[in-house]
Amino acid sequence: MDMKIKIKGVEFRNPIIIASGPAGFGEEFFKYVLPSEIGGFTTKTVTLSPKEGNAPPRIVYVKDGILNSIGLQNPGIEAFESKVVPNLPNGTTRIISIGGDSPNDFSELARRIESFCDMLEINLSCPNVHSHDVIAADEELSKDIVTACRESTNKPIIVKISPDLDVVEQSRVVVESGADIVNIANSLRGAKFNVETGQAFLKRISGGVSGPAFMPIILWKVYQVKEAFPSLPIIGLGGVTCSRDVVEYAIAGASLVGIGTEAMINPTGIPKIVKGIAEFLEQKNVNFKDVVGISHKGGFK
Amino acid sequence: MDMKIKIKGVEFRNPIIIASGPAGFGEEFFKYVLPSEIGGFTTKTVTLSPKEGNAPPRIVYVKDGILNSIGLQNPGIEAFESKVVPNLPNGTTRIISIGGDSPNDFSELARRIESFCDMLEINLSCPNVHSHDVIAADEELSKDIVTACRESTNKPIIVKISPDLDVVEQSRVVVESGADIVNIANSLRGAKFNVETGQAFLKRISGGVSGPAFMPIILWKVYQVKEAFPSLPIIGLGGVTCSRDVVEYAIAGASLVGIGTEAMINPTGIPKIVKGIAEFLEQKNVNFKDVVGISHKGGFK
Amino acid sequence: MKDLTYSKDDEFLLVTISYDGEAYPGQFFMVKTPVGPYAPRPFSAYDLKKGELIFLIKTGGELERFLKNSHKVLINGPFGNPMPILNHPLLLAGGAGYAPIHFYAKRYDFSEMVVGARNESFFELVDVPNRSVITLEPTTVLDVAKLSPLKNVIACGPMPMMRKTAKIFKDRNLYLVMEEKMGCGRGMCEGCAIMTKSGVKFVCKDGPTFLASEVDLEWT
Amino acid sequence: MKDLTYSKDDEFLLVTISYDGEAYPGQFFMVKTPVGPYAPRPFSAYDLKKGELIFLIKTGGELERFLKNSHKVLINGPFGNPMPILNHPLLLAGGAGYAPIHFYAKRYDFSEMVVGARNESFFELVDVPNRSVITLEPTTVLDVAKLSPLKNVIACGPMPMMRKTAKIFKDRNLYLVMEEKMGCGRGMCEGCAIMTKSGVKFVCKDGPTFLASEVDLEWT
Ligand SMILES: Cc1cc2nc3c(=O)[nH]c(=O)nc-3n(C[C@H](O)[C@H](O)[C@H](O)COP(=O)(O)OP(=O)(O)OC[C@H]3O[C@@H](n4cnc5c(N)ncnc54)[C@H](O)[C@@H]3O)c2cc1C
Ligand SMILES: Cc1cc2nc3c(=O)[nH]c(=O)nc-3n(C[C@H](O)[C@H](O)[C@H](O)COP(=O)(O)OP(=O)(O)OC[C@H]3O[C@@H](n4cnc5c(N)ncnc54)[C@H](O)[C@@H]3O)c2cc1C
Ligand SMILES: Cc1cc2nc3c(=O)[nH]c(=O)nc-3n(C[C@H](O)[C@H](O)[C@H](O)COP(=O)(O)O)c2cc1C
Ligand SMILES: Cc1cc2nc3c(=O)[nH]c(=O)nc-3n(C[C@H](O)[C@H](O)[C@H](O)COP(=O)(O)O)c2cc1C
Ligand code: FES
Ligand code: FES
Repeated sequence: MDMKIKIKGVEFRNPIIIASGPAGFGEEFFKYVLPSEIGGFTTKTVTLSPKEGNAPPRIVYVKDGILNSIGLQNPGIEAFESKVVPNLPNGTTRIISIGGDSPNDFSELARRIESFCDMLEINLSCPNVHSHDVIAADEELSKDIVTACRESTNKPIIVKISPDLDVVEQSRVVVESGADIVNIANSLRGAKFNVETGQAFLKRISGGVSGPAFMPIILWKVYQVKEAFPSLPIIGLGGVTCSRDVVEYAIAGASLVGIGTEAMINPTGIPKIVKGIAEFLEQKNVNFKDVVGISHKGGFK
Repeated sequence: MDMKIKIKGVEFRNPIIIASGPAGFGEEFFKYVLPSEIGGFTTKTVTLSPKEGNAPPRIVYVKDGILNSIGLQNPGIEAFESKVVPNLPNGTTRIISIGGDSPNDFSELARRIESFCDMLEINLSCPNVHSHDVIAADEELSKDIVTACRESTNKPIIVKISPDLDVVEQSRVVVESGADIVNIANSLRGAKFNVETGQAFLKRISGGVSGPAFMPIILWKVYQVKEAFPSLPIIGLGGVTCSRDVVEYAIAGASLVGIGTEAMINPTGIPKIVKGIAEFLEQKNVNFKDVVGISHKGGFK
Repeated sequence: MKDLTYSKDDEFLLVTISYDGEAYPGQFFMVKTPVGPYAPRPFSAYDLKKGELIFLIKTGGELERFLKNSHKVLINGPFGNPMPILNHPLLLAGGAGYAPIHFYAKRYDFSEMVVGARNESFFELVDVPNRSVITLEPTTVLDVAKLSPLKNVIACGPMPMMRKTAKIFKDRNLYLVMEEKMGCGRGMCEGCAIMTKSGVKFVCKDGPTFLASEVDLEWT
Repeated sequence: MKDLTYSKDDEFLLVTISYDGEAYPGQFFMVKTPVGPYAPRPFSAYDLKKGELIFLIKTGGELERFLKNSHKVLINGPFGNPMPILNHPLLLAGGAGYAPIHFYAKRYDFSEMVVGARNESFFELVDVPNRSVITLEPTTVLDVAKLSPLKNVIACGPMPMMRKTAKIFKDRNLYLVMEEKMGCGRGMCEGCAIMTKSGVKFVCKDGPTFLASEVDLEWT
């Protein structure tokens, strides 16, 4: 059976997308996995100026997941162009994730990365950078950012939204502004407190929680968005650790499925996940694209 | 040291409140735990008319938690008065949880339970009953319900809000309408899909997820509400399994701490949790009430 | 844990643990290990003898992963009501549904028993008493059982088998050992609902054994 | 897993596992078990000999609960850079920070070593080579170490001890074995950041051993 997925003219060999962040810019990750084994790779979010990231601790362990406060540390677009781009993977769909504060930040980044990427991902939902809420909480700003990017690139645009806000509303806003795909979702906001000190473990109090614990929450959000926008391609992202999880996301409505924390913890396990999807499709005698959103049509025949 | 907490004239022996639902009306639960061992007991939500609840399955297992779709099954207020009330626990704070659709439903329930309860809890956030969203998503309706209850009872009012919506906004609305305490929160919405059938496990697709996996998310919500309303008493509820979890909630801002799923799975463990809190307070040489919200004041000295 | 034995095809396993208490056929225990899963899972007693309690478990679930790796098993119970003791009963079991039926057959008299499974490795794992018929796919338990004239029947197996049994034996004194996912196992949480003629009942508190004529097998 | 040995006061344990590979002092492994925790935890090699790898672990964490109950341990590594091999070094260790220091002392020459712990049961668990001083609270490692004239120093211990060491030995050739919570352990996730004179570095990729004069111990 067939695992291929074609979206806006871009063909993905299989539905597995490595999510932005946990696998960095790929240099280390691709020592464990071949680009030809995955559907796509998303770079760590890059911003115009270099970013130092947050003060440690940046990782806190929680049940069946982690709480992170990285803070988008990255070398900025200039160093990205000169040092990262030459090492980007060949042979898989390249998605470059961009971050910033204003529509100008984003549209300039969109222009500058256009020639290096197959798709770009607008990160409106990092829980670890702004002093108040994520960009996605500001509907006008979100619109302006997506519109500005739409005007400055012809590459397909993914918008990564927040799981802490209404996902249907966010999807509507970004699709109306020109997004081709929504990525559901960034890490959820969470916190953990140190009972010895009486303080939060993280200096910014909250961070983003990710990992298998949170998958049921994101699955429901994917289902809702697919229900509201049946033809919108969705990346389901959150908590995937095995091929069954990938299939669950497809059933709920995801055309592509992201893997973040698991790719970081166990990169060598990724090819096994892909193999498991293939086996499942054989057993069910169905192509992957026909599994996408099948729960909305009553399930398998 | 001292574990007592006094709120609106009601004294709680300790901060542990058994949450509404997982322990039913208490008949079975109090075979394992003495009323005098806990701070308070919240009944399963009762409605005006009897409710049959949802078709099975009502429980789905998820990582470090469960997904439930009970649907507020209950015998209705009349049978509640005649059969449940005589067996309600004595010697602990009695909280009666009420549910319904309209301000009238709630205010009538508030009147009828007034004499049996020490506090009442308005459930605006059950994910398993209405066809669209929870009541808390409707600001006007929420206001009207809390206002109507405020007019029909003198007992302290707890309002249980939804973790899927802005908790600060919900708290503002219910406090302005007369709530004395907010309970943060009901179970989060989640879903799980059956890869064999291609359908959701639950007939209503989504249900409520609860258990230890979700505690970091709720902790952050408690922190935010305490930050916005420093003098508002908060019940922190979600994922508690041990005394350290209780202390974390207090540090984040909760005056009382609810236990749901864990009370259902392991009722005999509850007294151990209380004992653990006492030991912690001794070790730190601090009263429980002084731990409440201590992270907002910079932590322990 | 004393022992963990797999069937040759790895589809079932027997878990033997030390246990001092009592338990009657039809009763179940909530099972987990110190390392997980968080929510314990209900399993019928398959056998209880000389301080040993045995469960018959279908593999592939989360619990199995923990059982395989953990030194200890934690059980809570027994919960639920014992099966009724019937005169000259016909016992019917499919797959893991054999657990309570096996225990019944060990403790009490019965006249006939039919046990079905996918293949022989099931019967190399479990013991089947005399006076029993075993069936292998594509033959079903009911292909054989429908020929029996016995009036008292107890069945436990997958839902499609239960529905068919209820249809074929609708005029007999048929009991079904029901399953439903459980939260508390002790009648508090309203998780294990089934529909009956007298409204919603709970498998853990009111069952797990119900008169077939009482339950609505379509609500599930 | 081959062995799990606790100190008398249960504050520390040694975990011995079979391991065929290599590892150098200062390197660490990501450790978990098949049943959890989900995120592996970094632990320095305490010793490696005859196919046995040993970790020295402070108790009370989530990993310990799984180690106690699981048959197997899963390790990934070695990660990180070996410690530099110094001439006539003074080795300083506090508590679990003794792990890499112990391994160094087993493999390479050193001149003096001071190891501190809360009480004697630590020293009944670990082995301490000759030419070492042990200190028990309230005496600290630094109370003794400050008297040493040695120029080359390597220290590993709790952050307050590291800060103090950096202050007292600011004019020596001091190396610190740093710890920071880790995600990937291999330089991808930017989780284990520390601040240095040349910007943010990562404990897993650039360390764990750093020149004290390079790191900003206040950023943490
Ligand atoms: C009173 C009572 C007695 C019982 N007695 C027995 C008994 O004696 N023996 C027995 O074997 N069972 C028995 N059961 C059933 C048993 O409790 C359940 O099957 C239990 O949930 C198994 O737990 P688990 O952790 O093994 O499996 P789970 O992890 O809960 O999985 C259960 C099954 O679902 C599959 N699954 C998991 N996720 C998905 C997904 N996303 N899509 C599709 N499939 C999925 C798994 O592969 C597995 O086959 C009993 C139930 C009750 C109520
Ligand atoms: C390179 C490197 C090498 C290391 N080598 C070693 C080593 O050799 N030996 C060693 O022991 N450690 C070592 N560490 C540290 C070790 O990785 C961490 O301590 C690790 O997180 C422990 O994991 P755990 O699952 O045991 O504990 P966790 O469950 O992560 O808990 C860690 C500690 O925090 C406490 N805790 C948990 N929750 C709370 C709360 N809410 N409030 C207050 N306290 C809480 C626990 O009681 C415990 O003491 C090393 C770290 C690094 C980076
Ligand atoms: C260490 C870490 C770093 C991350 N950095 C980014 C980032 O730079 N940009 C981004 O859009 N998301 C980032 N994320 C979020 C992930 O891409 C993903 O949305 C989230 O972790 C949920 O998926 P998972 O459960 O598979 O990890 C990061 C997550 C982690 C754990
Ligand atoms: C089986 C079950 C039934 C529940 N029933 C109710 C209910 O009737 N009313 C209510 O307000 N909350 C109900 N809840 C939600 C709990 O009170 C609680 O908010 C939630 O489970 C989170 O807490 P926990 O993680 O400690 O379980 C129910 C939860 C479960 C698991
Ligand atoms: S499992 Fe809770 S009522 Fe049956
Ligand atoms: S742990 Fe991921 S970069 Fe160091």
